[in-house]
Amino acid sequence: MEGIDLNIIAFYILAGFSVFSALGILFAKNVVHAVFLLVLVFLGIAGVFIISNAEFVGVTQIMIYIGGVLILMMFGIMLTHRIDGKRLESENRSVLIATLLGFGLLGILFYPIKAGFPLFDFGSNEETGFTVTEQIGIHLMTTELIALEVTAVLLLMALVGAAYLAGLNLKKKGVNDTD
Amino acid sequence: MENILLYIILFAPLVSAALSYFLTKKWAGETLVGFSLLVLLAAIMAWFKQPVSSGFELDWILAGNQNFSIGLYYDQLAGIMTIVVAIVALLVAIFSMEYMKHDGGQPRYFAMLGLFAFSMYGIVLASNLLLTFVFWELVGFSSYLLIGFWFEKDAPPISSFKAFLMNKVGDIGFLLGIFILYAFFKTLNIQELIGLDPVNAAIPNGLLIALGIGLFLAAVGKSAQFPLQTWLPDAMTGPTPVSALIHAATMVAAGVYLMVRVFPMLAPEVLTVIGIVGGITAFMGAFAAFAQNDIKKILAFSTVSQLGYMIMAVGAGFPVAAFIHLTTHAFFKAGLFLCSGSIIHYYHETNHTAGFDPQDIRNMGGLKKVLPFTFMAFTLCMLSLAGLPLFSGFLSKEMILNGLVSADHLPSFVLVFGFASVFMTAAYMARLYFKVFFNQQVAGEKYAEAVSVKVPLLTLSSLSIGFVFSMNPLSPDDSWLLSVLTSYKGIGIADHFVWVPILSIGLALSGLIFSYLYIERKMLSGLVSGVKSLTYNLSNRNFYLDDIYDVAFVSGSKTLAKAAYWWDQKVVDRVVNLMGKTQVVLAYLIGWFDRRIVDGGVRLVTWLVNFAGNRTRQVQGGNLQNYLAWAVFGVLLIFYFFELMT
Amino acid sequence: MVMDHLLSWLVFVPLIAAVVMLTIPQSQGHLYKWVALGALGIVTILSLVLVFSFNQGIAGYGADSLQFTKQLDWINLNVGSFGSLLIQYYVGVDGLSLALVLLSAIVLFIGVISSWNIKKNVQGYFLLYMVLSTSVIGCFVALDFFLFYLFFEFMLLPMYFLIGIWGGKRRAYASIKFFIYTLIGSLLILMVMIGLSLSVVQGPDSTVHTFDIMKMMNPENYLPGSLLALDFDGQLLGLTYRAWAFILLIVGFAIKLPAVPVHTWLPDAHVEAPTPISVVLAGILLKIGGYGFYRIGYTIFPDGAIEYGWWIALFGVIAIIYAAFVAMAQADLKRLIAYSSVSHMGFVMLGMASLTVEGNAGALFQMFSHGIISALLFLMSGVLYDRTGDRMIANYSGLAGKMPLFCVAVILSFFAALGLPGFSGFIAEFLVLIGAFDGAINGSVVDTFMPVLGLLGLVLGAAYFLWTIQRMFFGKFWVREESWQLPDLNARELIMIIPLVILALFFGIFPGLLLDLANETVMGFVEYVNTQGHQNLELINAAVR
Amino acid sequence: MIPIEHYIIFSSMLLVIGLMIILIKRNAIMILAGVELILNAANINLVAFSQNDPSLSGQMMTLFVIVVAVAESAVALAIVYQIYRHQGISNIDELNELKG
Amino acid sequence: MSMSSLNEQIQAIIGDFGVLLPEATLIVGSFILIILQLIFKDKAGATKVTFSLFLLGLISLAVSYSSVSGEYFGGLISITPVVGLAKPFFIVVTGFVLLFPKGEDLLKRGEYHFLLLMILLGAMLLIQVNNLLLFYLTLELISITSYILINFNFDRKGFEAGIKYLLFGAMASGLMLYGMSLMYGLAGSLDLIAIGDLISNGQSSGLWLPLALMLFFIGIWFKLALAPMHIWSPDAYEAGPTPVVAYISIVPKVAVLIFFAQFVSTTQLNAIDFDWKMIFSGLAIVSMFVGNLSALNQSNAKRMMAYSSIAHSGMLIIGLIVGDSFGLQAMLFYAIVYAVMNLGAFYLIDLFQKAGFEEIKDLAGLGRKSPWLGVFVVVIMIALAGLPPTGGFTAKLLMFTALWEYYQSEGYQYLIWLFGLGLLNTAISLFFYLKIPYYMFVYPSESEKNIKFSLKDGTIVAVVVFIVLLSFFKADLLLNVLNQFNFAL
Repeated sequence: MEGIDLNIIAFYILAGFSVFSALGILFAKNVVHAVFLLVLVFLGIAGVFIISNAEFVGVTQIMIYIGGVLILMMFGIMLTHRIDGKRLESENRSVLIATLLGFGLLGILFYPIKAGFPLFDFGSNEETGFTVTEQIGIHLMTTELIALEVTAVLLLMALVGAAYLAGLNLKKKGVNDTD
Repeated sequence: MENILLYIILFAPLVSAALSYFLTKKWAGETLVGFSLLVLLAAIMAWFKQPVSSGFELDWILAGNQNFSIGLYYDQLAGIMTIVVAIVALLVAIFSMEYMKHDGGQPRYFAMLGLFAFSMYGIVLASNLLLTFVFWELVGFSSYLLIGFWFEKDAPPISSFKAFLMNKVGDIGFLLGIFILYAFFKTLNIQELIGLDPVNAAIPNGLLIALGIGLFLAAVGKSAQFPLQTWLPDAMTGPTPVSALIHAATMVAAGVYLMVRVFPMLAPEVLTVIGIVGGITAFMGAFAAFAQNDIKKILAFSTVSQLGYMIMAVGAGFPVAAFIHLTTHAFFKAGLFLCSGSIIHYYHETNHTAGFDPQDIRNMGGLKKVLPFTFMAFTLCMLSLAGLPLFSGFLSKEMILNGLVSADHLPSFVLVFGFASVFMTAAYMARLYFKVFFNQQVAGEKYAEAVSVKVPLLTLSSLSIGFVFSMNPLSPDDSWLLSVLTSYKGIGIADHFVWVPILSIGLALSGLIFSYLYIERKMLSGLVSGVKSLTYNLSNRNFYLDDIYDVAFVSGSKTLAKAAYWWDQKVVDRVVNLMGKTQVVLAYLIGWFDRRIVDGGVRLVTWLVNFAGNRTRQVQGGNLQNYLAWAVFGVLLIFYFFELMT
Repeated sequence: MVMDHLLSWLVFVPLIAAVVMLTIPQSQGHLYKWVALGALGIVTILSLVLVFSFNQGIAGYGADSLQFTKQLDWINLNVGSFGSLLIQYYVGVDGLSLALVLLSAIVLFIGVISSWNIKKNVQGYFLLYMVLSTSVIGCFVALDFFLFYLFFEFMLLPMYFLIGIWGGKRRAYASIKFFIYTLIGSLLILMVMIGLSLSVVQGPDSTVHTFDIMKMMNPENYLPGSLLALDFDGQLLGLTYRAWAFILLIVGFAIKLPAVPVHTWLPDAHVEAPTPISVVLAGILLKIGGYGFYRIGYTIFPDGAIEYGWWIALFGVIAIIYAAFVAMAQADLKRLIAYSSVSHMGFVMLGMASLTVEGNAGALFQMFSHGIISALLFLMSGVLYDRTGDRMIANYSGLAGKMPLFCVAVILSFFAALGLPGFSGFIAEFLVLIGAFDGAINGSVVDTFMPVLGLLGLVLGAAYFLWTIQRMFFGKFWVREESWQLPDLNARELIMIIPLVILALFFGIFPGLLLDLANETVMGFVEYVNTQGHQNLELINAAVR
Repeated sequence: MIPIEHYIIFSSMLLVIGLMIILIKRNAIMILAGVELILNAANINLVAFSQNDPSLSGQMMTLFVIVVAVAESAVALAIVYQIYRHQGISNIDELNELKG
Repeated sequence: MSMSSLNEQIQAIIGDFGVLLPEATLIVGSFILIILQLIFKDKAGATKVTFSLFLLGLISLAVSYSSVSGEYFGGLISITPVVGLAKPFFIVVTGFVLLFPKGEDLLKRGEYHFLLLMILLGAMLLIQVNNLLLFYLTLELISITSYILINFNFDRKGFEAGIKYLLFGAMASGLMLYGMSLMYGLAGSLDLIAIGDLISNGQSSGLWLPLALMLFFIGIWFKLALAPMHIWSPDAYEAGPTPVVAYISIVPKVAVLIFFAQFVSTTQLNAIDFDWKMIFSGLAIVSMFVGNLSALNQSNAKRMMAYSSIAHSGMLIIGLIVGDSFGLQAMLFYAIVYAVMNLGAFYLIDLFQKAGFEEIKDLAGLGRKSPWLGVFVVVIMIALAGLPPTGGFTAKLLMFTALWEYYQSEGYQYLIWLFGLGLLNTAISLFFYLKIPYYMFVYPSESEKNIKFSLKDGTIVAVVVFIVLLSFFKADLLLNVLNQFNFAL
């Protein structure tokens, strides 16, 4: 099956691409560069999603992450940094400790991974007659209905809260400390 | 009310004490005299009316089924002792009225005397060791108060402190003895205990000896035996009548009395120890008396020495002899003390020079003329003390010496000490006698002793005459005391050794002459120079004698006396003081330990807790990423711990 | 009605007084002390009624020998499958506690008189004092472990504030130290209490877990296989759980007692506490430690009493000697007295550990007697402190001339404290030592050297007390500040001191009046501890092997 | 088929890198980026495991996680914005008024 | 998956919505609050409070109608008896928080009400979810709301605390999510029952399951503020508005505890061959030490209370470690008593702050000026320390009793350490709990400032104190209430 092979090759390429981009964030000096690298990571991950039988998620990833989160972040950066060069630099701190801790975590994962992951046996993937996207839709309205509701509330809450926090300067009262 | 007399004897002094302290303050002395007279009458009546071996027991402490009862017991021993105490107490009370007439603290003084008398009668009459111990401590307490009577001076408080503490050391032994007896016999009644015959009962030998040593230790403390004897000379800082009553006649004799009482409980090994200690004490006391210049201290050391005799007698196995010596000693020594009191009082009344020490014999002399009555009484008592025939001291001393000779369980040096002390006793008393009464240096006007001084002196000096105790003043065996004490179990009459009285009289006489020559030497040498031409030989010999005397005896014995005194003051007292000081130093060390180590440990823990608290807070440095690092680190720690576990 | 609930009235009258005080406005400030005095007067009278209506003849030790009992269910914690925890209001007295109840009433009453001149925040002071009174008396009559623990803990806070607010310069340090020490002790006790309540049920087949101390005496009431049951075979660090529990209890109460080396809170607390609080602390609170040994430690774990009695006696002896030495080194009169308390409480441990009737009677008597005498001693130091604000021994000399009455009082109380016959202290120490010696000779758990060393403690006691008298009262009059006014004792002080002296004398001369009250109980107690203890030990040893 | 372990390796690498970004970068937004990486690592796992899952729970969860991440970022950025406005600080380690 | 089964499913879901009536009421009500806010802007605080309280009343009514035990939504939601207890409890706490003295300024803001209600919603849902996804969502609902609320002092410190709290929480939830993803891979489902099956099947999954669980626990530890995930809480507590702090120190914690108890029973976690209880015991000990030790030298009362709450979390999870019905009962008892006394403590702190007392030492001499206030403070502080005669003691007693009993039946050595060190910590904690009354009574006053102690304040604090005392003297009342619920989870 050539398609699968292609998928496999694509996986490694995308995965490698993502990891390298992520490493790029780690080493990037400029905040804006870092955010662009993050875009690349997300793109790579979206690609992985797509080849992993999760097209809808992949698209969502691209749309929400790249379209939402990253734009938010860019806004954030622009709002919180004067675009005069120096302040855009993202400084590093205590690299050694972080590296040690990072490798520590990796060390934890090393042995289990070496031993192999006993993935749950889902049995044969029987055809339901729905595409993945359709199935997602059905699930959203049935099994995950409550989750959907909760998420809706959560989003509303976050909206209200974030808007309230961000827009506080509109109210003179309340900001006790403006220095 | 068959025991009413005993109650009167015991409680009358207490009542008088309470009255004189709280109610009849103005007539405190009269109150005490009155009550003392009552006690004396009661004691004499008891001698005739109170059946022997009578008494009563009352429940006191009931612990479980064990009853610690208290009670009184009357026998000849107690009878004689009560009479002796009552006589001396009465006379001292009378004497005190004159002696203390200018002192503001009279109510306190007479109350304490009453308290003392109460406690003393308690010791005498107590039927069991617990009650004896109770009164034993109480006499110590009243003695403490009386020694420290003049608390505003520097010396009395220290002496009283020392006296009480040393007695307390002895009391530990007493308690130990009581514990051992109780642990084995479950009773503390003396008669019952004697009936159970502890010496032959099934007690481990070590404990039996401990028992004896313990009880003896009590006597060591109270009767000022080696090595605890130093408190007694110090106790002379109290009023002189007190010294006469407590530190000569009665309380210090209580140790001997106890030994006599518990004699059947003493193991043979213990008797040896007692004999040795008594011998050493007698010898040391006598020697130390030589080097004293304080009239009361001389008498105090003499008391120590005589108590040593009594203890020796007990050790030799002749408690009756000890008891009889106790009796005779009580009178003549009280007499001597009251004489000294009379002298001191005289100086107090007449010489008001600042810095004048009315007790220093170097300031005295020629008092024969000034205080003739005192002189007479002193002479009688002194001769009795010296152990010359016809005097009471001779009788008792002979009994003791005979006993010592016949006791073969004692090392021979005890006997040597005994005889040596006879000589020295006579010598130091003569030294005192001649210095005070004959030396012409300081003579004053004739001074009329008050009646309240004369009566006690007269009584006591007449009681020092041998006829009072024995129709045949040359043989102690005929003493009526012996005959009434026959029922006493510890009786034992030593074999007679003809040489003993001869030797002892000889020693005593030579001692007297020795001192006479020494003290009166200057007078003698003047006389000698006057008749030099006539009797060159005599003079020569006299000179020769003087020489020998000076070189061989006087300076020799003086050195020895000094050495003994030095030993007593510098070594024994120092050791005791050192022990006291060590204790204080130890106390400070332990106090330091308590503050720095025990409490310091606690504070260290507190500090550590605080320190740890500040460290755990330091994690909270304010930097979020440090927080995160810490958190991740902690989590990783747990992970790794867990992974290592599995 | 009063007779029916005599003990409850005893306990709660002070609390009622506290409530009454709350209703009195601050402007009527002088009323507080009268209310307090009245309440404790009632308590004293009630305790006398209790003593006189107490039947001394009831033999034995245990639930049957208790008198004036009241037993009501209070909290029933029903925890499902496990069963339920029953907490009872269970009070009663027997010979062990009766004298201590009387003592508490007397000392608390004296304490109010001694507080007469408190100026600072009078309402708060007397409120706390009343609460303290309730919890103290409660401790002595409680027979339910939980109830006991409640009262035990509840003493801490009033005490903390009484020292912390009305205390001296370093009161902050002293109060927190007192609090922490005692709290750690009570936590140890709490641990054991939890364990016991889980192991003990109302009866052999019951699932109702109980805190009833009397039930805890009977091995049959222990759930088979529970940690503290006799047949439990597990061990922790080489000791059985029962042994651990006993040790924890003893350590807990030893802190309160206090025993060396956990005594250092006491001198600090005493030095900083105001006089009346020192009086109460030394007079009663320390006794609760000793009483806890009896009522909780020995009663519930007679096996521990036998196995570890030697150690308890040893620590008792160490306390006697060690604290006496430390006392000798003190420069502060109150500290000296505080250490003398430690030394005296060592006798309690020694006497109790001897497991003889004499020793135990002596230990009980010592608690009573020391209660009276230490109250007296602290009043003495208070007299001086009131006049000059200084307690350094070295700052005084020759006081006897200036204050003769005071000097007499001091001499009497010091001699009472050093165990002069005629005072109650002598009886106590004598009984303790003779009991310990008897026990040592006749095969109890103690050794001969202990009472002998205890005797040494007597000499040391005499030494430091007499030394103090000599330094402070005799010699030429001299004080550090010439401005110090030193009037002799006033009427109020005499009112406090004279009854206490008389009591110390009275019980020294007629010890039977007190000992007879406890005699049957003590006999029963000793018998119980000895027989039950050995039985238990056999069972335990059989199970562990 | 790609071995599931490879997915996990991929995700764990992102996880570690995310963690390190969080610890290293001083900029608040970069830290947020690190958090997003961690969330994405989890998402990769979820997607990978749900490849054969008929109920698609993993994928569903991924969707929700993405949404939550957005909400979280929004709030975070609002706060960061306020901090910047009031204090001119965008580096997180300069915020250390609260400590101890 | 056929259309018909889909239909049935939808029907069933619609039918099941009845059990979520309280939550639905809450959501609707909170929308109305937003609308009110839009109408009134930052005014009419009283109206908003009234409405909120009314809403809470409605919700409790709804709770009393809908709390039927059982499983709903195909096992996603399971209502256990505890839920019937916990929901009213949360509602009461919410109501109490609305009464805080200094909250008046906050209460004018509709958003504040709304956000508080969101936490309540999250907590109410959290205790009944039976599914990792829902758990994640509800937890995030609570968390994000908390992040926002912590900022509500609108000052530098507030924002600083907010971002710290948020980033810390984000990382924790990220790690937790990673763990959850692994669990999903192992169990094949996000339902807790599936994990239970996985564990009970007993087939070895190597290190993976423990690893996943541990990552998952990180989120739990974070919410409970257990060491080492406790570091956020002092900063957040210090800077956050007092009512909010009081709220998030109780409601989310209790909710997570209850969820975790259900998690343990549903997933049969006790059967796993991995000694998670030891880890929790260790964490409990470390938390108690860290909390109590760090609190010793705090000068800020709220920060001190933060550390105290870390220590109390350590105590609370003892109930989880014990895990049987007795343990859970003890834990709930503890939680309720802790809630009461904690609310009381924060109420007093709020009162102090309102009067301008920021640091503990500012309180010097206050106890003499207002003795009643002083007495209340003393009672609440000794309750927090766990001394009789307060409910704090009974709670500790029950907790330790349960622990002892568990030790007796299981015999793990670490439990006895937990027992002993736990008690030791009580002693340490006294140092700082007594600090406040100590300053109030022992130290002389330096300022003229006094506390205005209104009737409302007096009543509220008195009620709290009364409950604290009652829960000692009649502890069986509360326990009998707890007994009406079946704890066999």
